[in-house]
Amino acid sequence: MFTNLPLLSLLIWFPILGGIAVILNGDNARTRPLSLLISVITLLLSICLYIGFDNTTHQMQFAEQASWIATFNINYALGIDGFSMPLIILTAFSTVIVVIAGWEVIQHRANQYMAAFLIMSGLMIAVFAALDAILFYVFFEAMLIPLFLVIGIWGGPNRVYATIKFFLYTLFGSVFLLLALLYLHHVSGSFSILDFHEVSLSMQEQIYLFLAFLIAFAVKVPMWPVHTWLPDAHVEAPTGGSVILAAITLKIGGYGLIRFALPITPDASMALDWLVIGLSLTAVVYIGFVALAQSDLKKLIAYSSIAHMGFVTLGLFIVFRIFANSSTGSGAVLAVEGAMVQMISHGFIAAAMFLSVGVLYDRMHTREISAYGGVINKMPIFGGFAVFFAMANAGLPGTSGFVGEFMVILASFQANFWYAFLAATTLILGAAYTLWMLKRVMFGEVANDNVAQLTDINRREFWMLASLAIIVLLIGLWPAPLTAVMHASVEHLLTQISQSKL
Amino acid sequence: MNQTLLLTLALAPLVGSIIAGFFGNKIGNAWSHRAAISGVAIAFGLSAWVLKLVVVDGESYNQQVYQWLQAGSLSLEVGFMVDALTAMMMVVVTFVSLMVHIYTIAYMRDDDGYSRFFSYISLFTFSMLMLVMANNFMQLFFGWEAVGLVSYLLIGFWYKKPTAIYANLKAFLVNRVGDFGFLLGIAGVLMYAGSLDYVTVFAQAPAMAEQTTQLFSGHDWSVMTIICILLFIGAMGKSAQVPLHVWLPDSMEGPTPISALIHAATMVTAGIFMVTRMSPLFEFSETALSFVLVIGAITALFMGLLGLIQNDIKRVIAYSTLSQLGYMTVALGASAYASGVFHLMTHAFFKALLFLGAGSVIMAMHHQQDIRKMGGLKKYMPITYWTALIGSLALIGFPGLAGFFSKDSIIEAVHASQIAGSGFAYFAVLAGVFITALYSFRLFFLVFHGKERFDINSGHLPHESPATVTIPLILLAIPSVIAGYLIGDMVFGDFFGSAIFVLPEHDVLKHVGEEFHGAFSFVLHGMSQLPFLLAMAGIVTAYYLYMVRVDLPAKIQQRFQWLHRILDNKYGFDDFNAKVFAGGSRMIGDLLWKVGDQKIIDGAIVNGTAKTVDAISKLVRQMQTGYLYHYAFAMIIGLYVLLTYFVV
Amino acid sequence: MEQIIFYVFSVILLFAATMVVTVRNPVRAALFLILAFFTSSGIWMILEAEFLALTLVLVYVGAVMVLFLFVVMMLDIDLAPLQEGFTKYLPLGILVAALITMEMIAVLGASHFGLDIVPPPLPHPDGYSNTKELGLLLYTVYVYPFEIASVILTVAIVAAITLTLREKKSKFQDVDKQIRVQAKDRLRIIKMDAVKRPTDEEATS
Amino acid sequence: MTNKINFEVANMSLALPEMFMLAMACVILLVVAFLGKKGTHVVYGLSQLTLAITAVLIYQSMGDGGGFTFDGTYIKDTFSDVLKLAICLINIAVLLYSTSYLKARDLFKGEYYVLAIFSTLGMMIMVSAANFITIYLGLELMSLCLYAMVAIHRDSAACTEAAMKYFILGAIASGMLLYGMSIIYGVTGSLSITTISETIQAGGLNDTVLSFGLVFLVIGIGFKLGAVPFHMWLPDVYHGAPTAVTLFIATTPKIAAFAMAMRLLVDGLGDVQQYWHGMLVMLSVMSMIIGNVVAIAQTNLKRMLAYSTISHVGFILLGILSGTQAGYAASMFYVVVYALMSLGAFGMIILMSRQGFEADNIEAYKGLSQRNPWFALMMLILMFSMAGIPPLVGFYAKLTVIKAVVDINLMSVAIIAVLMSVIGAFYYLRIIKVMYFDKPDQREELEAPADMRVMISVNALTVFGLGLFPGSLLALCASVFS
Amino acid sequence: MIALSDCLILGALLFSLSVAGIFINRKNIIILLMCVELMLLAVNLNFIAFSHFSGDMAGQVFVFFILTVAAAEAAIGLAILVVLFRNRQTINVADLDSLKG
Repeated sequence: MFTNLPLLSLLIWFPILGGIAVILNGDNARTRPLSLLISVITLLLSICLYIGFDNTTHQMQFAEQASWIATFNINYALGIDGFSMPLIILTAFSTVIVVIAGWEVIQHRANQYMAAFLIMSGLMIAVFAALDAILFYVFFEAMLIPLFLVIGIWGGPNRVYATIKFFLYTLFGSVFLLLALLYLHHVSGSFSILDFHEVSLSMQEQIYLFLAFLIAFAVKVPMWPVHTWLPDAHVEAPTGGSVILAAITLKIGGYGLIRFALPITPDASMALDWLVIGLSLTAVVYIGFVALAQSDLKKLIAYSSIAHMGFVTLGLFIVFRIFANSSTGSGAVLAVEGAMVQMISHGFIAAAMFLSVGVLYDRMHTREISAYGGVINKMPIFGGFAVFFAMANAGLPGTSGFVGEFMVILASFQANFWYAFLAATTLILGAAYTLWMLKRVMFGEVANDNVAQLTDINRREFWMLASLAIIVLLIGLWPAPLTAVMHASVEHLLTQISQSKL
Repeated sequence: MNQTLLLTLALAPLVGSIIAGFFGNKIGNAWSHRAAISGVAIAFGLSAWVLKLVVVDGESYNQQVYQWLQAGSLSLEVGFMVDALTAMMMVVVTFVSLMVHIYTIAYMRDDDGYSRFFSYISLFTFSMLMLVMANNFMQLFFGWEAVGLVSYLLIGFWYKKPTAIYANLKAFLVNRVGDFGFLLGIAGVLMYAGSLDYVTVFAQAPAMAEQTTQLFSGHDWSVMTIICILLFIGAMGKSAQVPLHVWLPDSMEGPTPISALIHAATMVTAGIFMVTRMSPLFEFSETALSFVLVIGAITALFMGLLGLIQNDIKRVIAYSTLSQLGYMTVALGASAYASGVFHLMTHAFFKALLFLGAGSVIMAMHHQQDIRKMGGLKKYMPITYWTALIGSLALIGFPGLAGFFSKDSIIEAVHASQIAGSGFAYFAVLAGVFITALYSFRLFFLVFHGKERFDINSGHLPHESPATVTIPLILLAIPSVIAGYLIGDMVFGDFFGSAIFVLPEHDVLKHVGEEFHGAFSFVLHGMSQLPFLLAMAGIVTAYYLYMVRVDLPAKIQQRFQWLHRILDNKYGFDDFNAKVFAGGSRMIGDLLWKVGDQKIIDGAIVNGTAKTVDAISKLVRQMQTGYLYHYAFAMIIGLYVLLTYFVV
Repeated sequence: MEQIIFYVFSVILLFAATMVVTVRNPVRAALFLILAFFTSSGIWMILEAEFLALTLVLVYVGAVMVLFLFVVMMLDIDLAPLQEGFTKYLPLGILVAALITMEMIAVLGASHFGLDIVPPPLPHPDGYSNTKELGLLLYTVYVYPFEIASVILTVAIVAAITLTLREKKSKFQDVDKQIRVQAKDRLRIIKMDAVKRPTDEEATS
Repeated sequence: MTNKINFEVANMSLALPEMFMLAMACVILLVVAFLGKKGTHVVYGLSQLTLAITAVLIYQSMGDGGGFTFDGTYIKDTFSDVLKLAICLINIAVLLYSTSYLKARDLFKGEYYVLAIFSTLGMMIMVSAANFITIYLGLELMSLCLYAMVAIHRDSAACTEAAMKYFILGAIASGMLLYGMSIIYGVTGSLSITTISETIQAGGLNDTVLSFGLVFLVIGIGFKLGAVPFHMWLPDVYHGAPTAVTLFIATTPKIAAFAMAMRLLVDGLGDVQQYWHGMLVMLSVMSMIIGNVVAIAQTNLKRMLAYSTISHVGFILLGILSGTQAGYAASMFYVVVYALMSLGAFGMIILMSRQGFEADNIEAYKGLSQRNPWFALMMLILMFSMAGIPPLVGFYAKLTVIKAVVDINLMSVAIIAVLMSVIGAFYYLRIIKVMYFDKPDQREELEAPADMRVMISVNALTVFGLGLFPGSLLALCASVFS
Repeated sequence: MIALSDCLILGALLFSLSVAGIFINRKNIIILLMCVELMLLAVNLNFIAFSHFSGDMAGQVFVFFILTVAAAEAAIGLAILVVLFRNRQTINVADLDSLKG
C-alpha cells in the first residue's frame, strides 16, 4: 500500500527541508508548532513503514535507487530491513520528544535549535536507510555537524571541550570506516553494501577491515575504552541533545556492526569475537562501577548508557560461541534479537532518563546529585515517572529495559557461563547506581530551599514522559511485535555470518 | 477452569491498584480502598473457587495467555499453570492480602499516602499471583521482580524517613544479588533444556542430570547442581536466607501491614514456593539439596538467636520470620517439600496475625515500637492479647495449633533425612524450637504482662483497636489454630499430586508418614517428643527471666558481653556489607573512574594525544623562524634528502 | 689549448662565485659577479654559443649588474659585523652543501657524461652562424615563448614602476577632503575590557 | 643552409583566450597609463569583463577538440580548458572580493588589476604549455606579477617582507626547476613535453640521471604548490600579503601549479612514474602532517589557512602520486574544490575586514553567529568543507584522492591521510567554535557591500551544492583523463 | 677535448655555491639576489653544454629566455628591495623575521 511512495526519501528529506523551513521562518511564535508538526508528520510517515513492512523476508524493502555519483558508481540507494525499520521509527519518535522537550526551555535561537534536530533526524533516518556505503558514510558524518552545534551552542559551561572532543572522537573512528569502505570498493568494484556482503575476502583483509569497522562503531556505541567522549558530551549537551545522543547516535554504532562488521567480515568477527566480548563485558562491569561513583546526574546516566550498550555488542558477538557450543538453535537468534531489543529499549529509556534530568535541570539549573533530595515531596507525579524510568533503567521486568538484557544474558549463558555471570552483574550494579541516585535525589526530606520551591511537571512534560512510559511498558510487556519484524533479517544475518568468506 | 476465570482473578487486584493509584486523588480515600479491596476480594473468592476446582474436582490448568516473545525456535509465553500448589498459594496470598487490606483501612487512616498504599498492596497481590500462577520461568522471574519492586516501594513508603529509604535500597539490592543467581539459573535451564516452560523443562530433568560442564577448565560440574544452586541463590534473596537475609529486618521500616503481608506471609515465601515448584530439578542434585539444607539450618538457628536481644517489637517478629523461613528451607533441603509448603501456609497465617497484632499494639502505643516501654497491655486490648497469644503459641509449635503440625513434620523429616548436612540441620531445628519459644514469649510477656512501663498518666491510655483491625486478627487467628489439621492431606497425603516431585530415595515424608495415624494422634505423639519439651522449656525460661527475675537478663547480658555484642551486631553482616560491598564498590567505582577513566583513558590517551599534538605543533612551529636562510636551508635539506633517497 | 682555457676560466669562475658568496661588501660582491659573468661568457664561447656569450656580457654586465650597483649605492647600507651564530651554523650548512655537491658530481661525472659516453659534437660546417640559427628558431618555433618573454618584460616594467614610483605629495590643501572628514575617520572607538578575561583557549585546553 | 625563414602560420584560434586576454591586458595597461587613478573603476570593470569574456571563449571552445599549435609549444585539451575556465571564473570572484578591501586601504589602483590580469595570463599559459620553455615563461609571468602584488602595499613592512621572502625563495625554486629541466633536456635531448615522453617511452635512457633531474623538477613543483619542506614561504606570504592578494595567491596559482605538475610529471614523465612516485609520497605525507599539525598552533586565521593549504597540497599530491587516471582526476577535482573553498575562506576574511582593521585574527570571529548568522553559516559551510566533513564538497575531494591511494594499495599513506584529516578537523572546528560558541566582543552588525554578500553566499552555497551533487564535476574531471 | 661531464660538474659546483651562498649569507639581501643570478648562470651553463654536445639549438633558445626573464626578475627583485629598504631602513636578512611561526 505504501510501496508506490518513495517513503524513505520522504522520511529523510521531509524533516531536513522542514528544518530549513524552520530556520527561514525565523525565531517567532510559529517556530515551535511548525517544528512539532514536521516531526509528527515524520513520525506518522515512519509508522507507515511499520504498517507496510513485510515480516517474512529479509530482503530490503521500500527500496529506492538512483544514480548519484556516476563516476564511482555511487548510488542513492535506500532500503530497510528488520534491523533498520525499528531504528527509524525510534528516530522519528525521539525527534518529536525532543521538540516537545525544548518547547519552553530553549528561548535562545529556538528556530535554529529545532531545525538542527529536524535536520538531524532526517540525516539519522538516512543513515539507517542507506544501502550505498558512501551514502551511508555521508549521512553518518553529516549528522555530526548539527549535533556538534547543538552541544556547542545550547550546551553547558564546558560545552566547547565536550563538543570538540565528541566530534574529533567520532571523526577519528569514522575515518577508518571510510578507508574500509574504499578498500571494499577496491575489492568488489561497487559501493553497494549488499555487494560488500557477497565479496570474498582473505583472513588478513577481514581482520583489518574488521578492526576498522570496530574502531568506527566502537566509538559510536561507545565501547570501553573509547567511551570517554560520551559522559562529557551528555553532561554538556542540552536535554534534547542528550536524548538524541543516547537514543539514536549510539544506536548507529550497533547498527553499523550489524550492517557492516558481521556480514562483511564474518571470519574476522569470529576470530576476534573475544575482543568485542571482552570489551563489552568490561563495559558492563567497569562502567557499572564507574557509574556508581558519579555525582552528576547526567554523567551517571551517560555511564549507565555505556553499560547498557555493552549488552548490544555482547549480544552481537556471542553468536559465534553459541554456534560453537550449539546445543539448541535459538541461542544465536536470542542474542542478536536481544541486542536489537536492547538498542530500541535503551533508546526510549535513556531518552526518558535524560528528559527527567532535564525536567529537574530546567527548574534547579544544577545536575549535582548533592543539590537535590526529597524532590518527590514537591513533585509527586514527576517522582512517579522518575521511579518508573529508574526501574526500567535497572532492567525491571515489565519494562523494556528488561527484555534486551534478559535475552542477552540468557543467550550468553549458552556461549560461556562466565559471560553470563559478568553480564548479569548488571542486575546488581544497574540497580545500585540507578536506585542509589533515586534515593539521593528523590527521597528523603526536602533537602533545601531550592528543592522546596520546585513545582511539579506541567502538562507538556507529563505527556512527554507519559508517552515514553507507555512505550517502555508496552515493549516490556509484549516485545513480540517488535521482535517479529526482525526475525527474517536476524535469520539471514546468522546465515551470512555462519558462512565463511575465506 | 478457563482462561477468563484466571485472568479475572489475576487482573482484579491490578485494576484495583490502578484505580487507587492513578485516580486516588480524584475519587478520594474511601473509593480507593473500596476499589482495592473489592479487587482483592474478587481474587480471593475466585482463588477459593479455583482451589475447590483443583482439590475437589481434580482439575488442572496449563495454557498460554499470549506469546511474549519469539526468538528462533524459542517461544517465551505468558501463561498460567494451576495445580494444587498454585491453588494453595493463591488462596494464602489472596486471603492474607485481603486481611491486610481490611486492616489497613484503620491502620493507615491518617496517612497522606492512603490511596497510594492501597494501590501498592493491590499491585503486590497481582504480582504475587503472577508469580505463583506462572507456567514458565520467564513469567516467574517477572513476578519475582515485580514483588521485589513493590516491596521496594512499600519499605520506602514513608520516603521522608532516611532509615526507610536506606532500607528499601538495601532490600532491593540484596534481592538483586539473589536475582543475579536466579537469572543465571534460568539461563542455565534454557541452555540445557532448550525451553523455559515448566512442563518441558521438568520432563527433561533426568536427562539434564546426566550432563556435566566445566566452569573452570579441568573440573567437571554437574549441570543440575549448578542450575539448582543458582536458582536457590534467587530463593535465598527473596526468602532472606543467610547471608542474603540482611534486608529483611531493615524492611520493618515499612508500615506494619506490609510487614505482615510481604515480609512475613507471602513475598518472602516466594523462594520456598519456587524451590518447591522446581522440585523436579532439585531432586536430581543432592549437592544442591545439601546446600539448601545447610543454609536453611543456619538461618533457622542463628537468626532466631538474634530475636532474643531485639527490643523493637517488629524486629523481634522479623527475626522470627527469618528463623521460620530457615525451617521451611530446611524442609526443602530434606526433600520434604510438602512440609515446607505446609509450614509456609501455616506460617503465613500466624505470622501475619502476629504482625497485625504488633501493628495493633503499635497503634495503641502511638507508634512506639520499643517493647521495653510497653507492658501490661493485656487489660487494655483483650482481643489483640488473645489473638497474639494464639499466634505465639502457633509459632512455637504448641501442640494442636497450626505451627505445631508443620514444624513438627519438618523436624521429623530432617531427622529422617540421609543427605549430607542433615545431622547439623536436625540439631539446628531442635535448638531453634527452644529459642523460638524463648523470644516469642519474651516478647509476649514484655508487651502484655507485667507493669505498664509507659506513661499511664498522660491521659492517652492505650485502647483496643477498631473493628477493621480486630476482625482481620480474628479471621487470621482461626486458620492459625485449625490449619494444622490439614496435615494429613497436605503433607502425608497426595494433596499436591504431581506438583511436587520427590525421588524415592529422598522421600523422607513417606518414611515419616508411615508413623502418621491422623492428626490427633500426631498431637498426642508430639506431646512426648523433644521439640515439645524444648518449647515448654522456652516458655518457662521466658517467664522466669521476664516475669520473675526481671533483673536477670541484664546480668546475663553483663556476663556474656561478648556474645551480646556479636548478637547486637547481628554477626557483623551489616557492617561487613556496608564496608566491603557498599564501600568497596564505591571505592572501586571511584578508582576506576578517577584513575581508569579520567587519568589513563582521558588524561593520558585522549587528552594526552591532543596535548602531544599541540606540543608538537608548537615545536614544529618554532622551525618557522622567519629567517630566509632557514627557509632556504629547509629546501636544501629537502633537496639533499630527495637526492640521497631517490637517486644515489 | 681549449681545455686549458676551459679549466682556467672554470677556476676563475668558481673563485669569483665563492667571493660573491662570501664577501661582506655588496659592491665587491657585485664586481666579483661581473667577473663570474665574464668568465662564463668565455666558457660559453668555447661551447660555441657565441651569441649568448655576447648577450650575457651585454645584458648582464652592461645592464643588470649596473642596476645592482646602482641600487647598492643608492641604499645606504651599514656594514655591521656578521652576527653571532654564523659560525655555529656554518659547518652544518657547508656539510650539507658539500654532500649535495658530491652527489651531483657523482651523477653528472664522467661515468654518465664522460667523453666516451657523450662524444664531442662534430664541428660545424663552414658558414655556420650561431646567431642566425638561434634567430631562426626564435622567430619560428619559439615565437610563442618569444611573445611571452615580451610580456614578462612589460610586467617587469609595470611592477618596478608600481612599486617604486612615488607620487609627489601635494602640498596644496584639498578643501573637499577637509570638509568631508568625519569623526569616525579620525577617531576609532574600541571597546576594551578593564580586566583581561581568560581566553577560551585556556578554558578548553 | 637556407636563408629562408620557414614560418608556418600557427593555428592561432586554439590560443584565442590567451590572445584575447593579452590584448585586453594591453588595453587595460593603456587605460591605466592615461587615466591614472581616476580610471581605476574603468580598469576594474574592464578586468572583470576580460575575465568573463575569456571564460566565455574558453567555454565555447571546450567541445571543439584540441591539439598542439605554435610548433608544439602550446596545447589545448580538455584538461587545459577546464582548468583555464576554473582560473578565469575564480579570478572574477577574487577580484570581486578584493575591491572593497583595496578601496579601504588606498590600494585601489589600476596597476593591481594589470598585474592580476597578467598573472592570470601567466597561469593560462602554464596550463596550456607543452614545452619546458612555455612552462617556465608562464610560471615566471605569473610569479613575477604575484611578487609585485604582494608588495603592492608599499608602506606595509609586513607586505614587503613577505614579498621579499616570496621573491627570493621563488627565484631559488625557479632555479631548481630550471636545473631539473636542464638535466631532463640533457638526457632526452628535447624541451618538448611530447618528445620527452616519446623518448622515454622508447627507452634506453640513463635512469639515474633522469631521476636526478626529476628531483629538481619535483622541488620546483613542490615549491609552487607549497609542499613540505618547500613550503616555508607559504605561511609568511599568506600572512604578510594584503588579504586581497593572499586570496589571489591562495586560489588560482594552485590550479596553475597543479597543471604544471601534471604537464611535467604525467604528460612528460608519466612513464617513469615509479621514480617520482616515491618523492611525491614523501612530500605528500610530510605536507599533510606538518600542515595540519602546525595549523593547530596558529592564532592568525590567514596563517592557519596557509598551513591548511599546505595540508591540502599534501592531499592533492596523493592523487597525482597514485599514477592512475582516477587519481589524476581526483587531484584535479581536489584542486578546483580547494580553490573554491579557499576563495570563500579568504573572501570571508576580506568581508570581515574594515578600514584599518584586518579580520585575520581568529578572535575577530567571536560570536559571528550572533552578529550575522548568515555569514557565520557560510563560514561554517566552508570550514566543514575544508575539514572534509560530508555532505560538503571537501569530503568528496578527500574521498576521491584517498580512494586513488587505496586503489594502488598504499594503505599506510591512506591511513596517515585520514588521521591527519582528523587532526585537521580540530582547527577548523575551532573557527566554528569561535563563531558559534563564543560571545561576541562587539555587537554592531556587520556590513558588507551587496555584491560581496551575494558572492560569499554563491561561493559557500556552491560548496554546499557541489557537496550534495558532486557527480557532474567529478564526471567532468574524470572525463579529462579518460 | 672538454668532456660534457666537465661542464656539468662546473655547473653543479656553481649551483652548489650559489645555493650555499643563499643560506650562508645572513647579512645582505642584495647578495641573495646575486646568488640567484649565479644559480641561473649554472643552469644556463648546463643548457649550453647539453646543447653543444647534442647539437640541438633548443637549449640555447631556452638560455636566451632565461636571460630575459632573469633580467626582469632582477628588476622586480630590486624594486621590492627598494621598497623594503624604505620601510625598514635595512636590508639585513636576519631582520626579516616579523613573519614567523
